[in-house]
Amino acid sequence: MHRKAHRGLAIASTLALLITAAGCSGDDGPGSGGASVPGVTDTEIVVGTHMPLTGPASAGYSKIAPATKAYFDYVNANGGVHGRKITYKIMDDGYNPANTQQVVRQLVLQDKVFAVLNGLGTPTHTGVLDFLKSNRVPDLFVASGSRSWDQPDKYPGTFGFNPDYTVEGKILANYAKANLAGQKVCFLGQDDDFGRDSLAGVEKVLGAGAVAVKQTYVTSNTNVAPQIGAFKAAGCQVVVLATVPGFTALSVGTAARLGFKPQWLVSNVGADHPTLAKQLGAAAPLLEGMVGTNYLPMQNDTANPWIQLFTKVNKEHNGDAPFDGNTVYGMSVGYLFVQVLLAAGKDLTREKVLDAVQKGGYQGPGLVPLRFSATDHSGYGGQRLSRVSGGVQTYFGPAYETDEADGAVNEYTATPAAPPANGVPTVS
Amino acid sequence: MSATRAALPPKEQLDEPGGRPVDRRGGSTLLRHLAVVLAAGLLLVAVSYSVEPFRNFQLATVAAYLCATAGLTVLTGLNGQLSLGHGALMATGAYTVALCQTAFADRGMTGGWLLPLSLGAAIVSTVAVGAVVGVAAARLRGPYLAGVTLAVAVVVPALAVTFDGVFNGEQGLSVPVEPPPLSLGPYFPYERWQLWVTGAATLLALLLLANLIRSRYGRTFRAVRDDEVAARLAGIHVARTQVLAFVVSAATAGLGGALLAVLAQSVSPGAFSLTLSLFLLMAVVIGGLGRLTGALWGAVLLVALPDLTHSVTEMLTLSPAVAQRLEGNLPLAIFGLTLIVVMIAAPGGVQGLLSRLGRALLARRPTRRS
Amino acid sequence: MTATDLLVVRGLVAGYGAAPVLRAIDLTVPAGTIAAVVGANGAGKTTLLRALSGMIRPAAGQVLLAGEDLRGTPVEQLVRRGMAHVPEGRGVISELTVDENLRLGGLWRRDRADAGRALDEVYQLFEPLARRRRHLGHQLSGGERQMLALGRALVGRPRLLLLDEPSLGLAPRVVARTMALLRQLRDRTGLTVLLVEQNVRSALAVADQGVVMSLGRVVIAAPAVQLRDDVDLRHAYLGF
Amino acid sequence: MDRFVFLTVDGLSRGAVYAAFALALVLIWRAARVVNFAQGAMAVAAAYVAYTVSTATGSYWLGFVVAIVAGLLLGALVDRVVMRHVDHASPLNPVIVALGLVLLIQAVLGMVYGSEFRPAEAPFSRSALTVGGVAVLSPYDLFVFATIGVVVSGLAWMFARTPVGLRMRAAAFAPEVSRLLGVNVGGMLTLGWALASGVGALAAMLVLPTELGLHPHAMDLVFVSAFTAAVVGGLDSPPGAVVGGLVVGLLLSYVSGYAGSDLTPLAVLVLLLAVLLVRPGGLFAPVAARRV
Repeated sequence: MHRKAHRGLAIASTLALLITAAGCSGDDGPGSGGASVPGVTDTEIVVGTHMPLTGPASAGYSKIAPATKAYFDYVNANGGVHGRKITYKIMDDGYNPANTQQVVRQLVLQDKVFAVLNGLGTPTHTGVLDFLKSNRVPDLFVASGSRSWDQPDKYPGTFGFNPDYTVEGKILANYAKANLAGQKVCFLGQDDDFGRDSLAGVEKVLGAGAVAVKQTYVTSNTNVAPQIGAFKAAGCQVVVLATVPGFTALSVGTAARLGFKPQWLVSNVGADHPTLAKQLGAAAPLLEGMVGTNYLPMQNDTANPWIQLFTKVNKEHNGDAPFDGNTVYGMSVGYLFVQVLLAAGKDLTREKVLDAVQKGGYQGPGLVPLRFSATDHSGYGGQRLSRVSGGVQTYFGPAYETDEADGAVNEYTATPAAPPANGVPTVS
Repeated sequence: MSATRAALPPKEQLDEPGGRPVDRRGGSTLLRHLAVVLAAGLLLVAVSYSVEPFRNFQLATVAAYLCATAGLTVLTGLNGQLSLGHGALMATGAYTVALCQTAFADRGMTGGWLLPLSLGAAIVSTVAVGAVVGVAAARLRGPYLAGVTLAVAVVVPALAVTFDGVFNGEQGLSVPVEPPPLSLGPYFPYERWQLWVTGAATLLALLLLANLIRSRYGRTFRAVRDDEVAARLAGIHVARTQVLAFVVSAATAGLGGALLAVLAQSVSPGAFSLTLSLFLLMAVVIGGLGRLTGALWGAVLLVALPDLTHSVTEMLTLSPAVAQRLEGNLPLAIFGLTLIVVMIAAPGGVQGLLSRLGRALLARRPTRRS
Repeated sequence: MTATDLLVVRGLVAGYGAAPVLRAIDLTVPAGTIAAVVGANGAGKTTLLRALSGMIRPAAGQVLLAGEDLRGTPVEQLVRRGMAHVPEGRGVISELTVDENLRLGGLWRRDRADAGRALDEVYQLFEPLARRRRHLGHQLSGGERQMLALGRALVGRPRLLLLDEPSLGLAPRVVARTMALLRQLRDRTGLTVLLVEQNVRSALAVADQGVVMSLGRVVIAAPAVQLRDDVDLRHAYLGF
Repeated sequence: MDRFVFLTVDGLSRGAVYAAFALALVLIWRAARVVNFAQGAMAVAAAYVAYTVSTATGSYWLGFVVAIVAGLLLGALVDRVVMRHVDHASPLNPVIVALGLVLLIQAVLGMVYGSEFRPAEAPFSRSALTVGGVAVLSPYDLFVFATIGVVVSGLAWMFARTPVGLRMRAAAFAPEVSRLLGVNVGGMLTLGWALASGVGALAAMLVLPTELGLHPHAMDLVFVSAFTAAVVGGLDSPPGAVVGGLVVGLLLSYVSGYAGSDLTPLAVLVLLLAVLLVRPGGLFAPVAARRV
C-alpha cells in the first residue's frame, strides 16, 4: 500500500484543504475595507455570542441567548436601532473552551460580527480575550462574575455585566453580620474563581478566619453528602453557597436528607427559585427561607413594569418559553445593548460603541447601578437580597452596592427606572 | 499468519502496472515521504495565502488534531490497542506548553526558538506519561484497556483541580505566544502564522510516523495486532512492541495537544474532556482506521463538525420555540445518525470508501491496456 | 427416491465466499442406515455437513429430509425436523455443566415429559456422564466430551444424526465403542446416521454405505462392504 | 465512627446502583461482546418516559413500571434496528455505533425535553433513620437495596434455573452450537439487550433522585463509574459486576468523605490499575481465561 497510500495521502490532503477552503471569497487581505465597519450596514448590525446550548452545562444557560434574541426581534419589529435591525448569531460551544475558540473565530473572522455580546463562562471566555483584543472586537457584557473582565488597561474592549462574585460575597456576608450575628458561618463554593472570589468577599466582611468550615465541590462529582456532612458535624448554622443551580438544589436536598437545616445564603448564580423548585420537584418546600441575591427584577413580580414588558416580548418573540430568571437576564442584556447602540449614534463604529459604554449612566431594569466608566469595566455594582417565603421568592430590604475591594457595603436608595412606553429605549 | 505477512513485502507493492516487483529500500521510502511532505508543505503555504484568516485557523486546528488522530490510528489501527484516554495525553502536552511558555514569558525571554523548545518539552513529558500508561496497557486487552484509559481520561480535571496551584483548577492556564516574527512584515495575519507553525510541526510528525509505519517497527506493530501468539513465535517482544506503540502515539498526541494549546492560547480541563477522547476515537474510525489518510479525514471532521452543525440550523427558518429546542441538538442528532449509518454501511470509514472507489477505477485500466 | 430414503441431496453446491467447496453433490441415505462419508483432507466433508444443516447457505441444489425440502429453513428449526448435527470438535459448551449441556439438547421439545425420559435414557446409556452431572464441560476428558455431544444430540430424539469426525483425537478403544454404539442405535431405534470420518477403517466397519468425496465431488457411493473388501476400489479411492 | 457509618451506608447505596448498571453492561458484553457505551443514554431515555408518565398521571409507581418496560423495548429496538446490522469484525465498530447512539439519543432528548433539569422524585424519604443515635439508613436506601437485591437474585435465578436462562447462556457462549440445538440465538441476543437495558433503566430510576436530576447527560458519570465497576469485577462475571459496583461505590464515598471530592477520579484510576495489574481480566475472571 506504499506508493498508493502516499499518493492517497497527498490527494486526500489536497481535497481536505480544498473542501475546507471552499466557499471563501478570499478577497480581503489585511488593510482592505478600512472604510466599512465589520458587521454594520445601513440596515443591519450583526453581533454574536457563545453559549452552552448542549451538554451538561447547558441547563438554564441555554435560555439566555434566545431571550436576548427575542428582545432584539422585538426592537427590530419596532423599527430597529437607527434604522438598523440587529442580527444575533448564537453559537453553541458546549461550555468547552476549545469549541469557544472555534466559534468565536468563526463569528469574528467569517461572520464578521460587529461585537461579541454576553459570551458565557469564565474558562470559556478567558481563552478568547486576547483574540478579541487583537482583532479590536468589542467584547461586551460577558456573562460571568469573574473579575477578569474588569481590566481596562489590558483589555480595553472587554466589559462585564454580572456583579462580580466578591461584591456578591460581601453583600451576603453583610446580611449574616447584621441579622445572624453570633451564628456559625460556613461556606461551600465551586472550585474555581466563582467559589474563590465569593469566599474572598465573605471574608472581607466577616474577617479572615470567621468562616468555620470551608468546602468546595467539582461539577464532575454530584455527591455533596461528604461536604454537607462536614457542615453538620461542625454545627454550622449559616451556610453561604457559591454554587450553580444544580448544586444549590443538591446541597439543600442532601442537607434535608441528613437532617441538617441551616440558614442558606445563596449566590445569585444559583438562587433562581423557579429553576431550583423545578429541579427539586416535590422537595421544593425545602427552599423555604432561603436567602438569595439578585440585581434584576424578580421574574414572578408581575406588577413590575419590566417584567410586564419582558413577558410580552417573551410571548411575541420567544415562543412563550417558560419565563424565569434567565429570560429576564437575557432580555436585560439585550436592553442594555440597544441603549448602548443608541448612545453610540447613527455613524456606528466599534470605537464609538466602546466610548458609549464607558460614558456610563445607563438606567434599565437593574436595581443597582452599572459601574461602567473609563477606569471601571465591571458590570452591576451591587445586589438586593431576596427570600423564599410561601413558595414565592421576593425581595426584602434595600438594595446594596459595594466594590470588590475593602469598601463598605452601602444601601442604594435611588428608585429604579421605568421602561419606556413602547419598550424600546430612546436616545437619552 | 501475521509473522509471515510481516516478513513479506506489502502486497500492494507488487501490484505495479506491468506486475514488476519494485525494490524499495529504506532510503528511497524516506525520500518519497520527504517529497510528499514537502509538496504538502508548499501546498499549505499556497493555501494559507489564498484563504481567509478563519479558514487558516481552521486548517491549523485540523493540523493540531491530525497529530493526535494520526498517533491514535497508529496505536489502535496498527497495533490494535484501544485508547479512550488520548484526550488526557493531549492535555499533558498542552499543560506542559502552557507552563513552559508562561515560565519563558515571566522571565522576559523572547525568541523564535522558545516555542519549538516548549513543544519539545511537551513531547518529552507526554512520552513519560505515555510510557507509564503504556506499560500498564501492555498487560491489558480489549475492554479492560478501554476501562483503564477511560479512567485516565477522567482524571485530567481532577488533577487540574487538586493541584490548582500549578494548573489553576477548572479555569486553566493561559498560553502566552509571541506574535509572528517581524521579518514577515508588520501586517502578517496571525492566523496564517498559526497555520504555518502547526502545519510545520504536524508535517514533521507525520513524516516520522509514515517512516515508522513502513519500518521494521511498523511491521511488528501489525504483527502483534494480527496475532500475538504468532508474533511471539516469530521472535517479537510483544509487550515491548505495545509499549513502544503507546509511547509513539502518546508523543504525537502530546504534540497535538500542545499545538492546540498554542492555537487557543489557553488550556483548561474542559478542552480535554472525556468527550474529546471519544471524539478522537470516532474520528479515526470514521476516517478509516489504521491509515494516516483516515486520520486526516478524522481531523477534518473534528473541525468541520461544529461549523457544519451551525450551518444546518441556520439553514432552517423556524419559530423561536422550535429553534430553541433544535439549536445545537439537531446537528448532534444528525451526526450521531450519520455515525451509525456510516458504520453500518461502510465499516472501513471514509478512506475505506475512497480506496474502494479508487480501486474500482484503477481496476479498469490494466485490463484495457492488456 | 424411494419412500425409505430419509435424506436426499441433489446437485448441492456450496462454499465460503465466491469459491464453491462443494460442486454438485448427489447423495441418498435410506432411513435406518449408516452412511460414512470419507475422503482426503479438504475434500469438502465438513462443508457438506454444514451445508446440510444450513450453517452455510447452499448456492444451488436441493436437500430433502423425508421428502421435505429444507431450503430456507433456519438452522435452529432443523432440529425440529428431526436433524441433529454434532459438529467437528463436538461443540460441548465448556462453560455449562454436563447436565445443562444435555438439557439444552431437548429444550426445543414441546413434549416435556418425553424430553425428561430421553434425558434419563442418555444418562443410562452413558454411565460416566451421570456421575459427572455437575461438572463443567471443560473439566471432561475427550471421551466424555464425545459421549456428551452424542448424548446431547440423542436427547432430541433425532431421525437423522450428522456426525463430524467423531473419532478425532480419541483412543482406539473409545472409537470402537462409539462405532458400536452407533450400530446399536441404528438397530434398536432405527436412527439414520451420516458420518464424516478420516478414520476410514472404523467408519466403513460400521457403515452400510460408503461415500467417497474428493475435491468437492462424490466420486463413488457404494455399499460399505464393497468398499471395504474390493482392494482395487480401496486403492483407487482410499489409498490403502 | 458516626461519619464512617454514614459514608459506608452512602457508599453501599450508590454502589448498589453501580452494581445494577454494571450488571447490565456485563449482560450485553456476555451476550454480544459489545461494551454498550449507549447504556447511560438509553437509561436516561427510559427515565424521561417515566417522568412524562408520572407527571401526567401523578403516579410514581406507574412511571417506575413504564421506565422498565421502556428500557426493555429500547434495548430490543437498539439490537434489532442497529446493532444487529453492525459488522462485528472489528470490536471497535460496535463501540463507535454505540457512541453514535449516545449522541443521537441525548440530542433527541434535548430536543424533546430541553436541557433543563427535571425533578427526579424519590418514592420514599431520603432522610436517614437513626439507630442508637447514629444515622444509618434512609427508607430510600432500603428501597434501593431491596430492589437491586430482588433484581440481581431474580436474574441469577433466571440464568441458573430456567430454560430461557440456559438458552441465553448457551447462545452467548457458543452461538453456532446453540443454533444446531434449536436455540433461537438471534432472539436470545435481543432478549439479552432488552434485559440489560431494562436493568439499566431501573438503575437510572434509582440513582437519579440522588443526583442533580433528570437531564440528557444525567447518567454520563454513572456510566463511567459502572463501567469501572464492571471492569474491576471482570466483564464476563455477573457476580463480579455486583462486587465491583459495591467496591467502587464505597471507594468513591470514602475518598470524597475523607480526602476530598476532587480526588475521586484519581482513586478510581488507582483502583483499576491495582486490580487489573494483578488480575488483567478483573477480580472474577474465569481461571481458564478465554481468548477474546
